[in-house]
Amino acid sequence: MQKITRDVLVEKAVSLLENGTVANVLGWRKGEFDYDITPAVFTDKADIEANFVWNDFCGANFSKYLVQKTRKLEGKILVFLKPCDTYSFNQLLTEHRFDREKVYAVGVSCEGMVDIDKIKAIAGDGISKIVCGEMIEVSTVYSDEVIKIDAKDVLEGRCESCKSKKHVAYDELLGEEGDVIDSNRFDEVAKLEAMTPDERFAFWQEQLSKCIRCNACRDICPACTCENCVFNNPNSGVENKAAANSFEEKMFHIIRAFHVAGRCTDCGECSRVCPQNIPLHLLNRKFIKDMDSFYGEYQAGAEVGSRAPLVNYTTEDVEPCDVFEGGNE
Amino acid sequence: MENKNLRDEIIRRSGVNPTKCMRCGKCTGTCPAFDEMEYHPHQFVYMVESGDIEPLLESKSLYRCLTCFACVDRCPRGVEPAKLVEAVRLAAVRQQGNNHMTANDVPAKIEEDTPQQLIVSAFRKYTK
Amino acid sequence: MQRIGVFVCWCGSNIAGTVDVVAVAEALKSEPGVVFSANYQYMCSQAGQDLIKDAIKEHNLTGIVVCSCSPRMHEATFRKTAAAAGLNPYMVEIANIREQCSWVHKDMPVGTEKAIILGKAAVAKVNLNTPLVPGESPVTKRALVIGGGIAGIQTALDIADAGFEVDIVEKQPTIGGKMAQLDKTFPTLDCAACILTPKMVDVGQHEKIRIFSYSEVEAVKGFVGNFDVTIKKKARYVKEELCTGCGDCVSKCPMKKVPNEFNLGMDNRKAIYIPFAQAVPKVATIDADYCNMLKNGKCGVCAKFCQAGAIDYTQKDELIEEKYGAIVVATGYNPISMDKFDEFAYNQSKDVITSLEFERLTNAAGPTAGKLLRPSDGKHPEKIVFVQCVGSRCDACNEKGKEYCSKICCMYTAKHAMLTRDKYPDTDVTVFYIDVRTPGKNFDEFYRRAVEEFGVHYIKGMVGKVSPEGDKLIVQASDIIANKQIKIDADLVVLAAAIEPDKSARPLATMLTASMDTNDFFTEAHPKLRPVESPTAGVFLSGACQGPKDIPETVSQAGAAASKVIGLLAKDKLTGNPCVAHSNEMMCNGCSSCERVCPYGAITYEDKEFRMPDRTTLVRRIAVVNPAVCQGCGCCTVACPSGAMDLKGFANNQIIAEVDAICK
Amino acid sequence: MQVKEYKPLIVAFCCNWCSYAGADLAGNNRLNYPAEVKIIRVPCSCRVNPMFVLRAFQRGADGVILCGCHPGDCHYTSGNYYTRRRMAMLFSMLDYLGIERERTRVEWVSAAEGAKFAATMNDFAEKVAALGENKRLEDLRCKK
Repeated sequence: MQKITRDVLVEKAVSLLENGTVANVLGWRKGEFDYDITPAVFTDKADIEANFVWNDFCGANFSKYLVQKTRKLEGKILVFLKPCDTYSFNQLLTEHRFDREKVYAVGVSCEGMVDIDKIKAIAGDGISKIVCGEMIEVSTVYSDEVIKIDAKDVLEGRCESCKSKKHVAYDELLGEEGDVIDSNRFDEVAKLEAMTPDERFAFWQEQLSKCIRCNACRDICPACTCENCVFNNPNSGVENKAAANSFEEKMFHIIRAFHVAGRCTDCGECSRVCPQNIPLHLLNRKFIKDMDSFYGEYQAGAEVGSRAPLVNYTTEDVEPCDVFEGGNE
Repeated sequence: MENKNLRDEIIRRSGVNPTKCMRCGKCTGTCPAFDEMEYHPHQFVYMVESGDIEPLLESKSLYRCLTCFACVDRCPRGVEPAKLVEAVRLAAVRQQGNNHMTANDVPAKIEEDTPQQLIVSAFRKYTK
Repeated sequence: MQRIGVFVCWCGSNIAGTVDVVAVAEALKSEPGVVFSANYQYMCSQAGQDLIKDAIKEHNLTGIVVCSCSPRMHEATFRKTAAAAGLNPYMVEIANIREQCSWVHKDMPVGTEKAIILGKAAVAKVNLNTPLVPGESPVTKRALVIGGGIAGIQTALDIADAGFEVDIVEKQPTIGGKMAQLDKTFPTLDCAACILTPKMVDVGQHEKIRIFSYSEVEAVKGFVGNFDVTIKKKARYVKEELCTGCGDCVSKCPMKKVPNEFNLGMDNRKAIYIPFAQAVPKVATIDADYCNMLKNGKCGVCAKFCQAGAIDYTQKDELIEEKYGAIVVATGYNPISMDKFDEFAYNQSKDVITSLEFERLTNAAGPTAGKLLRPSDGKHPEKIVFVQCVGSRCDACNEKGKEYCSKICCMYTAKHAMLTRDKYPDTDVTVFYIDVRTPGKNFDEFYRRAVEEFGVHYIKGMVGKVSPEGDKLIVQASDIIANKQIKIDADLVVLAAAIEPDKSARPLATMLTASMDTNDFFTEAHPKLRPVESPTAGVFLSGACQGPKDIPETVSQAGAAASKVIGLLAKDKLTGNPCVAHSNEMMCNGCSSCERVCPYGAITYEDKEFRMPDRTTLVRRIAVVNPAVCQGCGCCTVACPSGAMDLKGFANNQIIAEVDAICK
Repeated sequence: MQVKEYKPLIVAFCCNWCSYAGADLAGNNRLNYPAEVKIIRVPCSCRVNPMFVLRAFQRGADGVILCGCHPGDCHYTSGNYYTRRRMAMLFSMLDYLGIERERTRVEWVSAAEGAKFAATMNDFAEKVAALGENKRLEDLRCKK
């Protein structure tokens, strides 16, 4: 479905590598299955030509990888950024988390990524081969029939409510530049807000009790780049590495959402990687929605150096007792 | 305060807060219709503030204001006297029982081709 | 593990009346870390304090909890007690069982139970306390005064007379400020120059004072006692040390058509100039915007005639770095622009002037040599109208003017009116006022004299419109006491323009991290009790930069600011509050969140090298708190996502321990 | 069997400069409020980390209230403005998770407002008592 083809990316990566602009390429590498794509660092042409992947499963946001990779790797790094990734990229620059000089950023236009779980729900298990395109062709070990699925029907949840096709940071752009989209991303939050408190409690109780504290959400989150997480810090008073009971998950997820509030770019990686399919982005979006309505529209990462609502104030701000009038009920 | 309801009504309708007035008189110094007026803009504001509205309703001043808004433009306190004048005019227009006619005046006005329905509704209206 | 002593005070019957103090002492004995527990009638008494001291020594206590009145009452007392017994004073915690327990609860069992819980919370906190030592920082014994008007001059003289070095930075070529432009001063009518210029000479000759004229503050770093300031000395193309101020260059300069800002543009000066005869330093300055030599290399007359050889067309702006212990802001004020007040025809007629222009018109050194003449035709004005409150006391939404009262206009207008009537009895002088505000010694008497002895017409009302007609100005105004609208065909209209802080104040406040109000006046640390200090330690306020002020008030505030500076510079070292934030560098991300919420600018960043386990080094950006600047609010600790930032004395784990103890 | 009257446990974070002094003033004036209100002194309301609030609930508090200087009067000039934003966000989130709104509150109490302090605590305790015990946020292991 992607308009930009793999060949364009490979050609770009190889030429930048060969002309010495970069020494490393941060890209997507083929995994065991066609849909199992892992972020990887490439350093030579042959490897790129053989194993570099760009298709509808390349959801991983590379921005966070730059924090560690710019420290460890010698020479400049080429990174491919989808529009939503560029917001994280800028936010990390705002927080001085990596050296911009060590990165060559290439923006790649994106038509939305697909969700393997949704494909599996249609095609069933035992997928042996997937060919991406407008119509995704799925083969399974159980049948000779090739199942065709419209890519638009199996988009990742975050791509269904994509907020921007515009790249806010890059050195070079492949494909066409898009626009910020007036998305419906807050609809789900509004739906929850419209529920009674009991219904909301029941909803979150069910969702958060699924949490196994694998920390995948934290580890993937481009806003969670702390050298040492507060939950690993013995002096924080809330140190705990594994879930002990239902409250711990609530505490963990509320605190995590609070810590990334104003810094979260709504890239949706947390929900993508959650093995329990908890809609964690709905916590972050609630904060974004509240901040937009109380303190004015703010998109984290839209520009480098901007001041997030929680490290800012006006003397006329809404009182905490009045926030409930802000939209719920 | 006498006439508190009418005062509050006029203040609400005009959207003007007369207590902001610091009585500098710039409105009166500005007013091009000053000579025509019995009550001048600064007095007008003060009289509304103190609920002394009856004299205003009866005064010709009410209709001498040109609504040129010079007072509104120049008032350092943002009081907007012209809007108060306008609100008092409205109050005069809307005053109950302050019709230009009474039911007794109706028969004299009836002409041959006056529709029945109009005559009935005229009595209904002016007897109220 | 700590060895904690618990001391429960009866406070006579104040506590013991509703709290079973014996039971409290007994219950707390079994808390973790507690090795000693006692109760006594008055812990704050000498005997009570001795009890604590003895117990500290006898039981080798490492921390103590005093269950007594509010820490706001006796925390300092018990800290001193602990220190006297050799215990770090920050190992003391107070459980407030009087104001927040015995006094608000009537029932003995309820009070006792709550007292025990409050005691447990305090014990839990002390268990995590660490000894704290206040930081010390040296004090650079030199002050910087920004602004060389009467405020800056007075502050500088007072500080220098106390024996400390002072530098004055003044953006104009000379010190003197607004007061140098004034003619006479109210309420005594002595001439401004006669009382100001001797002070200017004192400043120029004082061995402890340096003047950086034609200079601006470019950058400020550091903190109280240790400011690093960069001063930009603008190129004046004249070597200050050589110029004798003879004025030969000025008289020979062919470029005559430069608006003279000292006379508010009412006459012209040369491209090389000395602002006025008594300027300090009396040094010529070349105006680069007008000098033909600097613009196109065609002239050089001044260099030819300068016998001292002081002219230097190649001079460049110079940056000077200097250290200071204290900074005084004395940036002063300006009249607001009259451009938006179309109704007064200020831009249409030369004969509508501001009060400051009127000062120059009546000043013997002014453009008319002190004769009151109309700017348009040089005729003697016969009818003069003064308008007060132009742009003062406006509504908050009014974009033309200011919300505040400018305070000085009533008095100077009375002065102008009185002097005019005195000097030219044939003139007809009318003052339009809203209120006459004359609080101050001999002020109201002065105003009454203007009315009663000098025959100035004071009319309560406001001018609505000024229309130039022929060589007259038709002033249409209200007289609200007579309930009349009046028209006066005046020859001269004088507007008492509101005053506002100098435009340089806002960027300066940013450099100093000093706070300002919405009108750009500097805010004081406390409006009543600390009126000459900024909330930023080491920054002091002098004169109209803090709010509208007349000369007597400015001078007294300048002296007050100086005394605060002297008090600071007299110290060799500053001891700080030890309960300050600190960042754990191993955990800090360098993300800048903490810096953004710090109200004091106490947090900076540095790149630090870390040795990694694999023997490589890594350079990482980390936050560093300056303990001398940090006031210990703890705002940064919450902004920090990783918990790297913590507050000494109120650490995360200490507060959580208190929460746990209370909620158990 | 005698049923013990339910009294909610309330943790009150008070800033040192205004609200803690306000609480002292309530004491000086002998103004009653429930003994279940326990005050923790912090230098400024902005020192209160949302973690502390959650921790209190976890350990069995039924209500948490923050008291600070009135906006504009902060001893540290701007601390309470940050408190206001942070707690607005936190409270809205707790509401979103289905936690009862009346369990959390921010109140501005000056050093002169002893009466307001006592009245606030009485009112808050009453509202929390009406909700009953905090079951949605507590950690059962922490209950005796």
